[in-house]
Amino acid sequence: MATDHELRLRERLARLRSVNLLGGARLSAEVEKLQRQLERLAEETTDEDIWRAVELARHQDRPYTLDYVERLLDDWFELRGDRGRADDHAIVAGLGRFEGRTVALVGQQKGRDIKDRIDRNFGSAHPEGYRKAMRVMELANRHDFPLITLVDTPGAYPGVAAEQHGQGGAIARSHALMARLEIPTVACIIGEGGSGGASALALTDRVLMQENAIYSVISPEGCAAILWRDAGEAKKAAAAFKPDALHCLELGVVDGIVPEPEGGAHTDPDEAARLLGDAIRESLEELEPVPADELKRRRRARFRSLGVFA
Amino acid sequence: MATDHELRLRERLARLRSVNLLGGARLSAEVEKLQRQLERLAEETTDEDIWRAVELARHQDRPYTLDYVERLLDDWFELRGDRGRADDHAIVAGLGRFEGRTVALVGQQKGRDIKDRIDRNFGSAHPEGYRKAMRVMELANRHDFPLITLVDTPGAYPGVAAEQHGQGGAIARSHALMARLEIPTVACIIGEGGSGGASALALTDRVLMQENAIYSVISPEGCAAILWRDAGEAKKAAAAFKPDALHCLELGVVDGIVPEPEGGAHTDPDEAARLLGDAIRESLEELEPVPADELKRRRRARFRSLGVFA
Amino acid sequence: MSSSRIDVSIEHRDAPEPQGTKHPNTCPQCDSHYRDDELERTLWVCPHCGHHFPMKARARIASLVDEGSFVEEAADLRSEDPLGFFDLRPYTDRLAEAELKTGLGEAMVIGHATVDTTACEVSVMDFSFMGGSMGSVVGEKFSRACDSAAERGVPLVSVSASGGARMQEGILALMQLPKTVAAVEDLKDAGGALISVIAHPTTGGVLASFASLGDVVLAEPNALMSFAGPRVVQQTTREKLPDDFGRSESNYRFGHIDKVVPRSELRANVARLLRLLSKNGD
Amino acid sequence: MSSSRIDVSIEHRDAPEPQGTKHPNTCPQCDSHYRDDELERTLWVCPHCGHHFPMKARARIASLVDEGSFVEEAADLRSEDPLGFFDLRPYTDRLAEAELKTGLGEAMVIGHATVDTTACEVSVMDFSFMGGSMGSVVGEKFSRACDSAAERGVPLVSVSASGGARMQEGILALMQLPKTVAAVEDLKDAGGALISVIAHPTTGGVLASFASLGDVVLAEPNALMSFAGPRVVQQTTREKLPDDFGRSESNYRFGHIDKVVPRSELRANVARLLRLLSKNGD
Ligand SMILES: [Zn+2]
Ligand SMILES: [Zn+2]
Repeated sequence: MATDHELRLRERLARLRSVNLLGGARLSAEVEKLQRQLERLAEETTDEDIWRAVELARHQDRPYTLDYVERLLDDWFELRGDRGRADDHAIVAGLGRFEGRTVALVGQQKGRDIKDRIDRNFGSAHPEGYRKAMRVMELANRHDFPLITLVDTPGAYPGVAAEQHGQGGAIARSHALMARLEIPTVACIIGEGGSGGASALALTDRVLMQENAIYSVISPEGCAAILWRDAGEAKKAAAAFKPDALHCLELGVVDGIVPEPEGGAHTDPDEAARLLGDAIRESLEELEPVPADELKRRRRARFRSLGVFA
Repeated sequence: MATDHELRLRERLARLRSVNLLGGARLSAEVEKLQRQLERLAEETTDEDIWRAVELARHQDRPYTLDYVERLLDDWFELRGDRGRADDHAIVAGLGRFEGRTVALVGQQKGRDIKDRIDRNFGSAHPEGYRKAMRVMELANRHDFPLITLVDTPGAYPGVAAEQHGQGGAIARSHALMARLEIPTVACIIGEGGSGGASALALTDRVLMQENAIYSVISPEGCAAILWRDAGEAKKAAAAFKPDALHCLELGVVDGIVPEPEGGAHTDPDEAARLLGDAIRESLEELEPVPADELKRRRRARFRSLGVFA
Repeated sequence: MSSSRIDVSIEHRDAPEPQGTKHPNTCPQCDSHYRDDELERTLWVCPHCGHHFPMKARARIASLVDEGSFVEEAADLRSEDPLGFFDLRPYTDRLAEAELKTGLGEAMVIGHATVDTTACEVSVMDFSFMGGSMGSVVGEKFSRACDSAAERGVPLVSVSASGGARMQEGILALMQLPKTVAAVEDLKDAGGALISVIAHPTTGGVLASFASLGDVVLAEPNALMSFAGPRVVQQTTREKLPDDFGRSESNYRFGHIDKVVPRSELRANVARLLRLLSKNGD
Repeated sequence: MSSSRIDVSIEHRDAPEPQGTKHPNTCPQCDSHYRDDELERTLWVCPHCGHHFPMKARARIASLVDEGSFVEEAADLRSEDPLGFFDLRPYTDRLAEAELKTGLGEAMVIGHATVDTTACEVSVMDFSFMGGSMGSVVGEKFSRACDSAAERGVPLVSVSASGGARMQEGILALMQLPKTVAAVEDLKDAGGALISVIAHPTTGGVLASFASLGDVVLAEPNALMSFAGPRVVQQTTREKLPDDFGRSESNYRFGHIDKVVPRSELRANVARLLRLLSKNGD
């Protein structure tokens, strides 16, 4: 676990990076100084820290999307259905007021009890879920409502019907639509950010991540099963591919880490929501003055810069 | 049947009307003169004439969409599937070259033999067909390809799955997309233009109609069953609601009538295609110089002007 | 064609008297009998079983908007008879009869109003006027409602109840599909919003045009919402239809509507959506 | 991390010799055996049963474009090892081995060329390089191919064959999904076209990003095209999978691809599409 000092440091760094992204090089010296400190700290992230984040990100009492909706939005109105085939309960989407402004919010939703979990398919969406998400994003775009996405899924659902209805294409098109939106967009990984089913909702101007969330190309178990040929080696796999927030920040994949209450978001959902609300507000306030085409240009440039090669 | 003289008159009127629409009032005197002649002629359209058109529009040897594609387009490449659920064979869509330019073409397709008819569902599309059509229209829009639609359907399919998959919404959205396109668009009713399933492909800058095609709010049999409580009174119903090309022209619903070979399009498909190609070329040549937003504005204004009330 | 028009000043005189002393309304679901004034108090919902009776346009408006806020628009538009249509009776007779029976000039009433103090435009259909069928006047009124909403910068709340396009106007009735859709697109381009409320029944051309294009689509419980009616589907396919074929709840499950809203909650839901969809700062 | 790089000048020296005298290729469908040179003559399609063997990137390019027209771009890009990834062996070892085995620097080759004299950009994946997995270099190369196509005003022809994102690059591998999609959107905004050809297998992150975004999507016969592989689906759902689960023909039936094209006809189909999608007058 990061200490309070580290978190403040990272938060500050994240904020400076955002400003920097918007305002050019004016703060680069300070960013660099903080970056150096951060790198030192990051070295100290142990495999145990990473596994603890995996466990907290999946904690059965962790607040889910609708727990945040309830605490952060007024006048919430959930919108249902993909207008073609189904209403996928693994993704929720709707309109609400966030500190006075109408926003659209889209996120995966896990279930709390077993009945709810089955109804929500454990937060694993079918193509119909992504199509609902896209429909609501288009609605937001038409009305100039900012878009907030909350990402919390073990992955898009791997099923026969899901494939038949075009899971790959739906995920691809959700990414593509988000690259075209002309509104301010903010994503936060609030639990499990599992694979393409997660990034499909996170091609946004700002990508935030809660302190104990994870964001990864494959689940630790899936990775272990393939590379170690033993799903039991999940902890080893997680240590190798480093899905924790600090590493995601370091790699430039997320722009800021949203602190959680001591012990994890589930220990105090109200406080966790307050901290998340602060981060979203700051991001929106930075983004709202930027012209739409400029937002879109920078958003694409941000993602096009991701990767390490020689 | 209209005489050759009438047809020439109507053709000329249709062309003048188109020019008029584009060029202001400069030709209004001539249009009015022709209009008066036309009105006199229209009075002479008998119930027999109308029923003959119904029969010819449904003639089993009448050329269908792909018969025209084959004769009018080079390098035809059919595009398949709605990218969500199915490929509906009742609607064909694709790209081809029409006199040198790439165009997108979308149309209902009936089957020739019984197996083909079943495969094409007698030209009655499910929502998936309209979604395929929309996908190809969007492709055309992105690439500035003109869109040609050929309308030939007894109506959208009335089935349980069709309703479950959103037949009404799909038809509504196809209309809506056509109202947003920023490309030249030309429709021709080439056989049966049955109800919303037909108009869903015909919200275009120019709406043409073959001489013996019909365009109607309901099938003659359906109308008879409801109003006369006897589907056998179809001929009476057709005489009452007048789905023939001349009446559609008179009411401003179509902009021009495309002549057919003597005896109907099926007597000489090559000649029918040549005449159709001429009409499409003329329409496209009129539309291509018009700026995209102006096309869209005029297209909406055209449809918003339809209706008679006091 | 002026025979199809009824002078507005006499319409209420000729309209049927409120039948305050009889029980003319039988609930089709539970067979209870009610007087009009009893059902008016419950927004025309059966107090016994919850069945939603069809609601007249003016009662619907009264139930939705702030009292006294409604200002009707385009009230004097009347249908023509472009085809001289005659089935078992002339179209003009049917129009006159509908006007006498309903006290309305057409199957749609439009105007502006406020709902919980939020300004909006409303367009409300009335099934009792020729089955809520859409002809030139319905298309024109709806289009004008779109324009009025766009000009005022307020959302449009549409309540539909329609058997489809009006056959008696032939191809011009079909043209009301592209016409109303073009009007919705103009409204959307102007930044406007459309809230579509589906009342029983909404079928055919109305469902296949503006009623499906709401930014948000609500439906009343058990409302039939289908392009083709159940009888046509049955005759065409010879399939056994599901019990809830085409009903709101089925459409909700299949992803076509956002919420099934009992009539008693409709106003609150519309008010919330208006707050959300009104331009920020207005 | 320079250990992951192999000097281009030596790659062909260290690549395995063509095995002209053996019959190392067994058709999984009909069990026939073939030498490499035999299959080269048939575009790596089994002459007996029509099975499409996987095709190496350079052979694919040679089969598609006009002889001598291909000019490779970004050939010197090589993967880094941002996570110091080590499973049973270090990622850097796996990269070096892949380069030695395939003679390629990465799982994708890009460049510009002509097909039947029509100019285009091409990007071709090679499954034999670490299962065609997409890491930072594949993402970067594909993105540069989009830019090159946009700059030249020509369509991009993409041939994909990939097991998905490259786990060894962790979250950065996942970020190649939004990255390549953003590049496609930039290409489309510039008026460009993408022709996507799905070769066996195209799964996971590649299917869930650029490979699905073609203006036109073609697939080779019997190619696996699924987001999740059949084994994962089977293990997750315990369902019996359909025989053609995820195959081209199934995807065609379900509306996800425009045409299943045998390899012998691929070049002609691509040429036709290039003629249609090239900007008029160019
Ligand atoms: Zn009752
Ligand atoms: Zn074989």
